[in-house]
Amino acid sequence: MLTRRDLGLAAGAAALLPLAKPALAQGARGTVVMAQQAQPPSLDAQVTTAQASRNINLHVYETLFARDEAGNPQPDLAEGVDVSPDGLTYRFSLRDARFHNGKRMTSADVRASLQRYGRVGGSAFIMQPVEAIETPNATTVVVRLKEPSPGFIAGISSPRAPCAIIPEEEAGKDASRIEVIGTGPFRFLEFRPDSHVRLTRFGDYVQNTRYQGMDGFAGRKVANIENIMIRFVPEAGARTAGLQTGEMQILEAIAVPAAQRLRNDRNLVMHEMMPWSFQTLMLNHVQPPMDNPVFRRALQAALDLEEIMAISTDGLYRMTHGWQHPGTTYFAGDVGRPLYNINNKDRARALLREANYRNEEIIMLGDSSFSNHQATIVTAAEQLRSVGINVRTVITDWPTAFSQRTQRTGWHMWALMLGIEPYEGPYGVVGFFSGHQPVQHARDPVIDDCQRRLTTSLAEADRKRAVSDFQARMYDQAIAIKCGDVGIVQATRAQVRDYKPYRIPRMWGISLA
Amino acid sequence: MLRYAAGRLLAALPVLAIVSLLSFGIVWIVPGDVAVEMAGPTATAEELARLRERLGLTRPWYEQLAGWYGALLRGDLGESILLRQGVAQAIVERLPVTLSLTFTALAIAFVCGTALGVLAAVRAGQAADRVAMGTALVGFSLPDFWLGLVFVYVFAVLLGWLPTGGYVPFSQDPAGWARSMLLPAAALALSQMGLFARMTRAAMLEVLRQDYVRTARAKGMPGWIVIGKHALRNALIPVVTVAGIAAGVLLGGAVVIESVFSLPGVGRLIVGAIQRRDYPVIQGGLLLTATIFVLVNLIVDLLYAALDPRIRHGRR
Amino acid sequence: MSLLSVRDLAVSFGGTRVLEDMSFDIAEGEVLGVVGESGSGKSMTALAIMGLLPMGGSAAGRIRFEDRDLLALPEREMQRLRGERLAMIFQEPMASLNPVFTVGEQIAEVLRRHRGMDRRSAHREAISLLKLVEIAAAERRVDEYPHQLSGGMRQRAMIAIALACRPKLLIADEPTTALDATVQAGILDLLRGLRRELGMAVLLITHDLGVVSDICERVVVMYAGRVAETGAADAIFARPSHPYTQALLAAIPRLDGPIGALPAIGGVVPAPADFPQGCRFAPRCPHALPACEVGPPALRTTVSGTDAACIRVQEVA
Amino acid sequence: MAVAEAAVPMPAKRAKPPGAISRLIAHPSFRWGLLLFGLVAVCGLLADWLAPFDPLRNNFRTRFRPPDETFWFGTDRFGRDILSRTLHGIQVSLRIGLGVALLTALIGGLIGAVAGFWQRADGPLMRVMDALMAFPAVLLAIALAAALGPSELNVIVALSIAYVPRTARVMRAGVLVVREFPFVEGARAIGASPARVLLRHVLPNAMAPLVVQQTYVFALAVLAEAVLSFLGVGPPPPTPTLGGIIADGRDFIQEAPWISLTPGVVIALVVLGLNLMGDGLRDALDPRLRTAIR
Repeated sequence: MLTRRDLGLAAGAAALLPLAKPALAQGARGTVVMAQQAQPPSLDAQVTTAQASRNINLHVYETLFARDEAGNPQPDLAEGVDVSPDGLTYRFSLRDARFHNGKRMTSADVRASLQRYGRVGGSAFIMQPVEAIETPNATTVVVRLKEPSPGFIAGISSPRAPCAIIPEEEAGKDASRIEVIGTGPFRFLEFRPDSHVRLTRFGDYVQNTRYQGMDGFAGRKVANIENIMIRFVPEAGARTAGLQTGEMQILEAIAVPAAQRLRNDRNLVMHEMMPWSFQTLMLNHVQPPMDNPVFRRALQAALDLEEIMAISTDGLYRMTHGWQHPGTTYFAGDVGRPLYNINNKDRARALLREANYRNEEIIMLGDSSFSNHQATIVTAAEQLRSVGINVRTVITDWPTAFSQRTQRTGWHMWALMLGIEPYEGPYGVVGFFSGHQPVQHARDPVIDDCQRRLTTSLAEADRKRAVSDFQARMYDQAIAIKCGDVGIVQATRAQVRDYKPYRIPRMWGISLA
Repeated sequence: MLRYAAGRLLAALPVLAIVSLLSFGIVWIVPGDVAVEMAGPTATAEELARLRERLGLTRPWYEQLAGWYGALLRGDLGESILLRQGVAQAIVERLPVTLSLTFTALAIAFVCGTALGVLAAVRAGQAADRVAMGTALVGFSLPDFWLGLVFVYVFAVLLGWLPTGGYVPFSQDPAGWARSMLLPAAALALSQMGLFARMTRAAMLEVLRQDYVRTARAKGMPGWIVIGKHALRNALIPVVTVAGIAAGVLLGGAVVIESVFSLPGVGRLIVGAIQRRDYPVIQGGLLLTATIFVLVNLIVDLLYAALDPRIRHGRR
Repeated sequence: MSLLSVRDLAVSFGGTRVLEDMSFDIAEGEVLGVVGESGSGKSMTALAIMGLLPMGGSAAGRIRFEDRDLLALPEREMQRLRGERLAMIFQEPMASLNPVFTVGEQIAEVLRRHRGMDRRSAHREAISLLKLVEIAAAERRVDEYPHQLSGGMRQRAMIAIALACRPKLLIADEPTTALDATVQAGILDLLRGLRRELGMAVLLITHDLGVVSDICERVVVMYAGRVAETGAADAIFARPSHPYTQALLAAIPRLDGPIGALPAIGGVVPAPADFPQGCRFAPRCPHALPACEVGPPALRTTVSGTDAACIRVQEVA
Repeated sequence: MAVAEAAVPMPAKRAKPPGAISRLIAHPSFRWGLLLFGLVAVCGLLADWLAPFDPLRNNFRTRFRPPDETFWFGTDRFGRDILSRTLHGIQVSLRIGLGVALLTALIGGLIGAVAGFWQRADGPLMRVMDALMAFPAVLLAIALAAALGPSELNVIVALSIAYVPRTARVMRAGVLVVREFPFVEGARAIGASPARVLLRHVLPNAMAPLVVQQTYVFALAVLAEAVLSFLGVGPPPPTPTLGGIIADGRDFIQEAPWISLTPGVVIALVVLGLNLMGDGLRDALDPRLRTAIR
């Protein structure tokens, strides 16, 4: 009888042949240079939710489960998981993997990593329901929960702040204090702040033989590139120029106008990603007159969301009302749609009168660090002004804006792009508006209830209903405003072969011509 | 000479003490902290609070001030959590970039500026004078970062002659280093070139009237030696004093230019640190930049003394 | 055959003539004194010979030096002559020495330029030149800067520079005016000695009649850009013919004092723009006639053997 | 007291000697500078009338329009008219430049005067100024602007702090010269209080170099405002500022170079004009001072 592992090997070997042909013929070679705008705030994958870190960390670290191309969790460092019928016990069997320091990964490393995630993790709430983590043997990890948590696998497989598996001896260290050691197909070489990060192919990488090819962040990761250089180039124009001159081969994102201009350049390939994220306007419910739902509905009615989207995305957008992406499990259909993009100034003025609006100053908070945020605020402010709302825009740098928005005063509306959360599924999105410190600063009992049902219901149908109810409430009470879906364009030189756009530019599977 | 240098150094100490206090103080009025940056843009308030505690950002300011000065006196500038390295190391790593940029720009500005100034002075009142001074004044008035953008567009994108940005260490590839420095240094240099040209012209006009210039000609010295040796050596004395101030201005200008040309220099480090609230780096970076400025001016003072024997011998 | 022969020299700035009808000769080894108040054009004469007129100035006429017409000579040729066969020292020794170079460097530079000497031998020669001009501790002084030297020493250093190539003609423009009386005497002694030793001709410009009587063989007296009187020093001092020369001599009680105000005659030297049509001294001249204002008087030989530019020279003398 | 004081011979109270104005007007640099600066300034001041469009009005149908007959200088990513934004941006830049020039003149002038007049205050005050000067002005302004938060007033304050040392130094030098003048000695001798001597006698006569210096500070502030806006710490969007418009265009420098081009040229014109005026002022006001000093 064939074990699962043997089967995987056989299948993998068969699949490898056509795919890995160039790799086998030439060996891993070449250096690929990718440019991104920001530099990583941390190379401790567990800690940060920043895209700049994710681009690097997901080449270095791996997780027990990872999201596939469609965003669904698949085993990565785990061979699989057995979940007890009561949903309280998760038994993970581990596959063969090696850390970059040469050590073989064992259940002790996994346990230490999960425990650390509960302390420092960017989405540490995932570990909240965990009661105990046991290691019956070197390749088995058993996680026992206090209460059912149907989102557990979704959580530990999310790339948001990945629940990376690191060596046990590193797991004792504090946030951002660890050595960069993972199990991924590339290992960390150097970090030159304000300049670049260099990664190199991990020679002893153990490929996941369960798969034939790459699949999202899971799948078989074949490194055909010897070296990766990830450069931090703050100027968009410089990144584009660098791509054109061949100094860089891959851009994490290229400005949309540039992408349009270069669409027909035979040396370049533009890869459109739609949807990439949500553009939202968060509302502060504790600052009068925002505590009045009627006033919030006036805002909802006044905005021309299409203009906001067209300007803030430079034309790459989709008008979608859902707080989940269409086509995903938790997409709630037409719920709330009539209240999306109303763009009716008369109705807005009527609602303002009904809300007894007395020309109170509305502070619209944006930041100059993310151009989408700034453009959204600037455009929306102009629209609200035109229906007679006394608007003041405050655009600061990111930390100031963020610190401000965590305060209960000093702001009314705040622009935020949510990328990874809707991709993750409903948990992060609903989580934003529920719990002790919801972004709108006033807890909403209905949303809190949706959150409870979502995180504890064992039946998927119940969870779907919770998300649907959440979406209905979001629109009905104008809790926050979803503007639309944002797309991005990743760009490569034509010499980069087999590139498939995804949430990060993936360097495994590709090769250089 | 040595005593002169020591005296100047001693006089700089109180200035540096005030500089350190200002460096620390600025950070304390900046809202927000490093946890915001580290947590990432979509972190929730709860996630943030937890991270803040883990990073020790909740300690009272006087504790942090005492800690910072304590470490500073031991020569330790602290550590950046975001950069995964000590502040001193972070700065030392970028110093070559900023110094390359600043001093290449200073060299370009000085050489071109004095050349323009000499030309204008020798041809005073003629068309060449007006053209040279016009150039200087226009250079003086152009925003350097804007010029950088234009340079990138013209020389890197349209013509493809030079890279759009990035830094190549001199030790790795001198030609590459020169190529990487040319555009940013030129953009940075232009304004100070104008300053040098104006200073040089004024000083040269003054010097050319002097009797010793006539003496040099009476000795049968050819024109270029009279101008380039006898007159210029004297005219440079006031010009060199400006070099100290110019170095400071360039150091400031480097901040934006480094960003335009994606150069990993100290300026971008500090601006990045300000934007990301990396307190130890802001403090250390400001302190160090100011110290460099003080040192450069010290060097200029010494250079001044070297150029003018009258100062060297303490007669002034 | 004279070493230097100046004929009808005129210098003008723009439209203004500051010097005209200047003619004189210097024989080899001869000392010629040029005397006059400031503004009389004596310095311009010197600078015109050197080809060093200030910016905007131009010279006309003929200056023959060793069979070459200096005014027609290209600048490059002039540069070769200056400091080599033709040298000049100036009035203000502090300002005339470059403050940022050592004295030695400033001497050696000439030797390297004209004699093609290397650095080391030029430096050695500079020391011996400093010894020649009687500077004590020349080996030390050679590496000092001008500001470290006294006024007299600076002028000696200037002389050393001028003499570096043993020129045929030395033009000394008020070499002692800025110095103390005792130092002056030393410098004059030095000049006298060196002239004899080196056998060079000297064109000595001064307003100090004492200096002239002391060392000059012949004298040119200038007034307002023209020659007033010229002749052998003995003759001029013994029996001045031109009213201006007479006034000059009368103004000083003894021959070793400088020219003070001219108590005998009122007024000052007019500015070049205000030069009168006729005899330029006429407005201040006690003997002036209407005829004096008609045109500039030509030089005529006097009884004492000098030449004077005065139509009444026979009567006045 | 007043009688006694009147007995002391006193120079003209006015900082500018008679004839300074006419000398200024006759100065070619000043004339050209005034013309350039005046032209741009008038355009800025009349922006409300001259601007063909609302500088804040978004229109996603007119985004990234190259210059044409409707939009003479093109439009930006918001579909806003670059010409209208630039005209209003001039206003903001001039307000900031003038604000900084006045504020530094006030603070720097005071510090410099006190330091120059009272020797005891000189050391400490000038050490603090030296320390401030040791920070590159732009860097200091960035830090301060980030600390104070983005607003026009805060930009003025930040730049003023950064540029105060220069003004203070110039003022101090002027006061040091003037305090040795005989009429100041005279005023002291008859027992005028130090504050009175400083305010009535010293300051008015030490003003000329300050006026020249502040013209240059004005120019520097216009440039610095552009840098701050470019780095995102200037007056907050959507306020049209010259540096801000350049920043708006920098991501599209290849696709829409006109966005960054126009405001850059305008900044250069303003600064050029101010510098020319400064040169003229210096030549017209300084001779008197120079003869006084040397």
